[in-house]
Amino acid sequence: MPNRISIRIDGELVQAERGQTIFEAAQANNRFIPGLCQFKGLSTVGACRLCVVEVQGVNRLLPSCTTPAQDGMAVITRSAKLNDYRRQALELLFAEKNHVCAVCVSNNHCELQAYAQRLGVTNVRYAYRYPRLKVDMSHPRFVIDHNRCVLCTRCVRVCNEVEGAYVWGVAGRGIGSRIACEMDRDWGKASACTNCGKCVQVCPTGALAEKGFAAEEMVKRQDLVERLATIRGTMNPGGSR
Amino acid sequence: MTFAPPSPAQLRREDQDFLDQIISDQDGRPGMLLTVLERIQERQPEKYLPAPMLEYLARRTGIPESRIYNVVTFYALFNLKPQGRHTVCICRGTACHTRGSMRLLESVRLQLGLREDEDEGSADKLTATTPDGAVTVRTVACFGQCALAPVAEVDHQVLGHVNERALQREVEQLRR
Amino acid sequence: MTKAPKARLATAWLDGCSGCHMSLLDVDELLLTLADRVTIVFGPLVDAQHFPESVDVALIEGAVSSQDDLRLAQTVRENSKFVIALGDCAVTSNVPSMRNSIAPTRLLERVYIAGADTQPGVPLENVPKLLRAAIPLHEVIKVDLHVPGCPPSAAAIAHVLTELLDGRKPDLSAVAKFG
Amino acid sequence: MTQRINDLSSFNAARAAGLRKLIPGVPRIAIGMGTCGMGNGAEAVYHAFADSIHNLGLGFHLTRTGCFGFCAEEPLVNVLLPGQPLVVLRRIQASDVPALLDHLAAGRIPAELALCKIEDWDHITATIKYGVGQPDIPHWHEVPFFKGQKKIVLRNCGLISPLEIEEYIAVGGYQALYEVLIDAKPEAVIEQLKAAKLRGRGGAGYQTGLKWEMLRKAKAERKFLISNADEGDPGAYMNRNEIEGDPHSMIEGMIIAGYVTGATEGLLYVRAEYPLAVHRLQQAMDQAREYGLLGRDILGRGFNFDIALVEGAGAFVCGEETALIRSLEGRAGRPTPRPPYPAEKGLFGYPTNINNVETWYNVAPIVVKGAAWFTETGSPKSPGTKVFSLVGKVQNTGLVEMPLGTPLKTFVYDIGGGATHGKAVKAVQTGGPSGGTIPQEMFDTPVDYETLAQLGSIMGSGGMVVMDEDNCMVDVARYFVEFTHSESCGKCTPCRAGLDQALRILNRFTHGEATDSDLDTLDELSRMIRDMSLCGLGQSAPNPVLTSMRHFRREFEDHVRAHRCRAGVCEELALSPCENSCPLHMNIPRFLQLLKEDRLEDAFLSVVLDNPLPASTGRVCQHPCDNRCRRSAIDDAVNMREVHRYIADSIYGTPRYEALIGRVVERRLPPTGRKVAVVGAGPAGLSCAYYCALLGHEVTVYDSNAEAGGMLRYALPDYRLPVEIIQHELELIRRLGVQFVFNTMVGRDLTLNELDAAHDVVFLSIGTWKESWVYLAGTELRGVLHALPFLESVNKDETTPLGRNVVVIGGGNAAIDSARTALRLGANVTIVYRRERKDMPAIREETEAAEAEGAKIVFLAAPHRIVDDGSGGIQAIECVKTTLGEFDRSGRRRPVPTDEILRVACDTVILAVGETVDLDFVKASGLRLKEGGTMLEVDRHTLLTSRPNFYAGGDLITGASNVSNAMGWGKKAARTIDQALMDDYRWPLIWPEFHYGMTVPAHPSNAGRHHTRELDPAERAATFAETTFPLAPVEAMEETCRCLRCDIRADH
Repeated sequence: MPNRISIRIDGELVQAERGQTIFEAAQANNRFIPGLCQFKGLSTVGACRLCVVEVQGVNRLLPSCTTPAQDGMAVITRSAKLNDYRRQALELLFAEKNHVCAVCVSNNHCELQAYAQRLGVTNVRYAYRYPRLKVDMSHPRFVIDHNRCVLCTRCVRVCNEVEGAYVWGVAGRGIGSRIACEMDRDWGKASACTNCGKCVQVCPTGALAEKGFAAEEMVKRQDLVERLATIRGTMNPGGSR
Repeated sequence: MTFAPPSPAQLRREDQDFLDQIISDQDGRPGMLLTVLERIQERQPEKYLPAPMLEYLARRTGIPESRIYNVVTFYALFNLKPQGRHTVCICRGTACHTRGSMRLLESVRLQLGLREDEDEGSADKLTATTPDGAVTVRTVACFGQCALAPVAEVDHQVLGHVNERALQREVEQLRR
Repeated sequence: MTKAPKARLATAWLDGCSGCHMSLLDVDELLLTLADRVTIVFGPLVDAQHFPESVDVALIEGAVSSQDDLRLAQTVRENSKFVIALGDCAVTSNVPSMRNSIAPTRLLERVYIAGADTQPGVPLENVPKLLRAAIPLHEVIKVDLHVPGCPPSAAAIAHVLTELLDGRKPDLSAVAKFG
Repeated sequence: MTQRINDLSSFNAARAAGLRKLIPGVPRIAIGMGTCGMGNGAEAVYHAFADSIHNLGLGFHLTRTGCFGFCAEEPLVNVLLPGQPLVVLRRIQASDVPALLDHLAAGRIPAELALCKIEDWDHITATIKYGVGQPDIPHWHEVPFFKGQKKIVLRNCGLISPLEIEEYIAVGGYQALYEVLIDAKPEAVIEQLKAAKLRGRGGAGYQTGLKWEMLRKAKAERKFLISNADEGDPGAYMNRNEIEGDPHSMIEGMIIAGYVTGATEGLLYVRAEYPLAVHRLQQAMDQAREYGLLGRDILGRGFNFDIALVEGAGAFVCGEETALIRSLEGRAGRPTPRPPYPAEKGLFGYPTNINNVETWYNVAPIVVKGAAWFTETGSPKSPGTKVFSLVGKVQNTGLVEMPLGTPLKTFVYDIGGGATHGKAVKAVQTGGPSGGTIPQEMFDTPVDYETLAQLGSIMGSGGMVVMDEDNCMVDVARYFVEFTHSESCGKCTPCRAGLDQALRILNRFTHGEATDSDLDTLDELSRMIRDMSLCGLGQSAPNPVLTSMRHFRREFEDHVRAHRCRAGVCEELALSPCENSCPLHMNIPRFLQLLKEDRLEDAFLSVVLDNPLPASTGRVCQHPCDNRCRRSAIDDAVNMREVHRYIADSIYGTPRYEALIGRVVERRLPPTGRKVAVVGAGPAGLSCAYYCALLGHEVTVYDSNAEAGGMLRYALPDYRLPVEIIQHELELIRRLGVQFVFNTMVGRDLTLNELDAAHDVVFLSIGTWKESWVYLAGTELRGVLHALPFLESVNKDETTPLGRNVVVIGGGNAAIDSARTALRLGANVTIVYRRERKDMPAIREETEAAEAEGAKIVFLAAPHRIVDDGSGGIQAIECVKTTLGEFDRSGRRRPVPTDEILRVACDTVILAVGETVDLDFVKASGLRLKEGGTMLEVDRHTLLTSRPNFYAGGDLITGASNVSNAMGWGKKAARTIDQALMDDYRWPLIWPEFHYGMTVPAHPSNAGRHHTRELDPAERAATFAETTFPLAPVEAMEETCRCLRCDIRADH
């Protein structure tokens, strides 16, 4: 079986490697698809839904991060409908928690903000929820601010799959879902945390940050984790969970 | 797991034996974690999952604490707080709803002076216990007793076609 | 060539830091051009007691936090053809929203009693009544254009005003950022 | 010690043992002990039987069964006397047991307790013959609830004991397994399932045969079969009853699947909320293992398969297969994207097949009877049957098993028996939180996978909840979204955060805070959630919203624009349920409380500012408030109508009247200088005039009659509404400055253009005075009268040529009024009505009064022709007897003519078959009519017609209605007219502030409802004077003390 396949992205024929997901194939060909939960080297979960695309012959939208590219597949990554849906998804995330960019350490270095900018979000049509959420400062080096969390679960996966410490999990369900440390401990009292900081580096927003930075100062070093994750061989293209 | 677990606080010998037994019974079987947790909760007079037992379970089985916490906060059946000695359970199924079950819930809450907890993040935020620990009021998605709607359950006894007054009388009985 | 009548521009300052107004003043030499084309009829920059009728463009800075804010926003809407939410506070409620998870009474007690150096006590008069939450402008009135930014850059404001005066719909993608 | 079954003889031995239990040769009593029976007291019934049988030393065989499906009639008890049919007794309580045993011991079965009998029963896998006899008891399929049902899945439920494997074997159980293992051709079974086109009964409808084939072809060291019994749909409970009544059918289905697909491990995932089902399954599996039917070396054929049971811990999303798998792996039930599909990579990464409980029940019948037999039932694309739980607002509730493709109306009307309490069915909700609501107009829809999907709903697990006019469709949508919101796993953004926003928007609707833009936002959000969510829960969660918005958009709009919830469910939109149901929206709790505080004059002011004709409506209103009063949950509704009559009567004709008129006139706002013309001085016109005058406008009322009052004055007989009462009420309207122009017919004496020129606004409110055309031979004869002219002439004291024997045709209020009037004129009266008594539109009390006074009513007869006496008069009327046919759009059974002719001798016939508005004046007026041409078109919210400044209300826009409804339209018109004239909302300024008690009564009066007193019928029939007397002061006071004060909210 040849290792190269061809697929059509937005009408244009491009080459991809067998086993790549649509997302990876698009990225390899410099096509932009937004995605918050996807992270190179970690397993895919298809949770944020920003990366959905239309595939010819399939009557529903598919998450490009979990759908394998197949030879001859015709994919639409941009359309008025997709743009509207993705914007709605972003607006829902902004309305869900308390994202006050002006005072955020990741302001201007935030994936959520960048996507909003790129997709032309100028305001949020939904009512802001203003939940009362914790900021856990108990860890000596890091901080988790639940007000800024988009529940992408990159932190959970990097901790499980790369570091193997299993510190983070998702507690609760539905709109009450939140990232929790072990048996809901303060992070500073976590029994298994190795203080490696990978969770901080993969976090797309300012929810996980290093202490000691002021607004706009936190720049995540995702490249390091990506490389590590790939070297450790946990990279799992098109994989599940 | 190589880390040092937190001190296994107040775990009684018999609880530990019970846990060892049930873990070895269930080990490796599908649905094991759910079954073990159900058994633990069922054994507590206050129908909840005490933290020390969960910590021991994690240590003994190697299931990460974060996963156990994930599971116990996901399913509506599990309680992390002690439950009341009596339980009043109101069905919020469709048939019951169309026959006014929410009004029953309001009236019982009012009678017991309970308020709805907002955004607690628990799976079933409609659960509340009186401060004296006497009565827990909860709801259930559906008893499957739709032909008897509206339905309430007081200490596991089903009351069909119940109205506010009848339910209030039952609750009054509990508090005696 | 006859000179077009000047457009009537108003600004309003709700719950915000006035940074957006500062940014408006930062448009530099465009101010001179603007002065030829618009008259500023209301706002912190001019001395007018009441919001006038038939305003062409109104720029509102700040979140809606109090009864006074609410009333002013409504007055602006009733008397203006085109209303712009200027800056993040008006667009998202931004920093003012950080109080929203706390009940107003507790907030006032914290500030005026627990936080008071002298004469603790919640003022009852001459202070506008707080709304339960500080909310974005579009939750209370119809907004014709959102210009996000904290503050929006002078270039963004200049672009928006020039385009509007020339009768075009401003395209913000190049000049504004969200959040 | 039981013997393992490993050959035909041991199999037959077990079967014979089972048969001895089923037909024991002694009386057999089986108590229906599913959860539904237990909830109705079956446990106590069982013990009562056990004790009595023991004490009396009767050699009866007592046992338990599951549910026979008719849950509304539980506890059901099956009784089998040797040689006789099996008789199903209904609603048996422990107290019935001693007498019942006496009867049975004497070989009798009390027919009055019987629901039905079964002479022989097709268990599909076998037939059981019980016996014949008991002619007084209907066959089971003659009972409407069971008619048309076909029991394949429920073949054993309620008939065999779920605790005895031998009984299951006796009715053909494990026969299919035996055949499959002997034949040893697993592919053949798959081919059979594919040919039968058996589709998954959990909702998605994927073909079972294809799924099994995939698993069979998958290569792996372990394969799993899972039965999904995590039935979580609110409103659906068929899986529970199937398991409780017949656990072995599912087990057998799974074992067959294990053999066919090569899986050796089966898992049952059962809701923890179903303890009885769990218990019965465990017991059944133990028995199956003992008999060598489960576990190692099944039937001695060397095949191993075992099943383990796991209790789900309460998460609706675990009905989704990938979530269920995660749950069995000991994780939170968060779904994962597909691919990979479970058939490739399922539980612990091994190939896995998941079927719904009900799917397994179809396996053994298909194996035994074949695919061709199976496809005989149901529709071509969806063969077979489906079990539905029919619940909600129908008379008969329970589990029904019907062929797929059966139309919805069969469920609602034929099986369900239609709505309860004479209400109208509005919709059926299918598929629970993932489904949608289907409006009554679409009840011809066949229930199958494809058709329901086209309507935006799904079949789902088979929940079917019937909704009536008391259900608010906005609230229903909100309810389901609240449910899915609380059951969302929270993994993907659209479902987690989107449903939260959808719920917030829907809450704004039910709280009356929504705006028009919320309708659009909700629509676009719902579509996004549907298209973007990760799993079936999120993808289908918007269905209830989208279908409600599609089929019931008006209700959404009412919540936004009129701040009204017609069903009275959304409490924030109403002061109280009574207020909401009142067409005039009277503040009923207020006048009750004011009277309770002994402030009669304030109470009068409150009443009369809400309702300008309180004494009239106090007598003739249809009192919809009674149907809504919460007091009726305790005993009976507060008699609100009679209290306001009492209040008005206590003021009228007393010296206080003048002072109170003064207090009303004081409320008039300063003159506005605007002129309002009101056309028609009936209840709608008078109300509009009254409020326009109070708002300061100059009002002129035009009427073609010589006096004001319209129907009140001319159509209602004096004994119901004395003319002096109307005069008191008109006086008040005159004092507010309203001018009347009588004997002037608009369109003839005065054109609409002239009216338009002389006034700022015109309100049209003409009544239904035009007789509907009747296609009936003989209507030209002398002695044929129309109801309204007849009543009018009596009211005007004109002499009416009425004979001795009068027949009235019709069942509405005009018919009853005509009949009672004719009785008072000394005639013998027969009323002929084409439907049943419960379908009569007339006020029930009036019908009963007419009968008491001597009127005869013939139901189910339609006039055929009026017979000539040879001299231009009437000799008789001939009617065709009718029977009841299908349900029509109004939810009533359509009368179908028969061959039987009924002849009633008479000399007078009064036709009261409906009236319409004379719309001649509308021609060339610029006023648009609604489709059908009998009513004016208006904007529902403003009542503005298609012509500027012309408003309309009452019968003119609704067709013939009643006094209170007409007044409600007039009142509403005054409000919108004022708003348009003054560009301001001045309406609340009419009312002064009433200060009155606002505490919920701790001890509302225990007294029952007080009724008015009446003369006895004979005296009544002799007089036109009023014959019902108002409540006595102490009675009125006690009624006020019965009010529960629903207007006071806990949070206020």
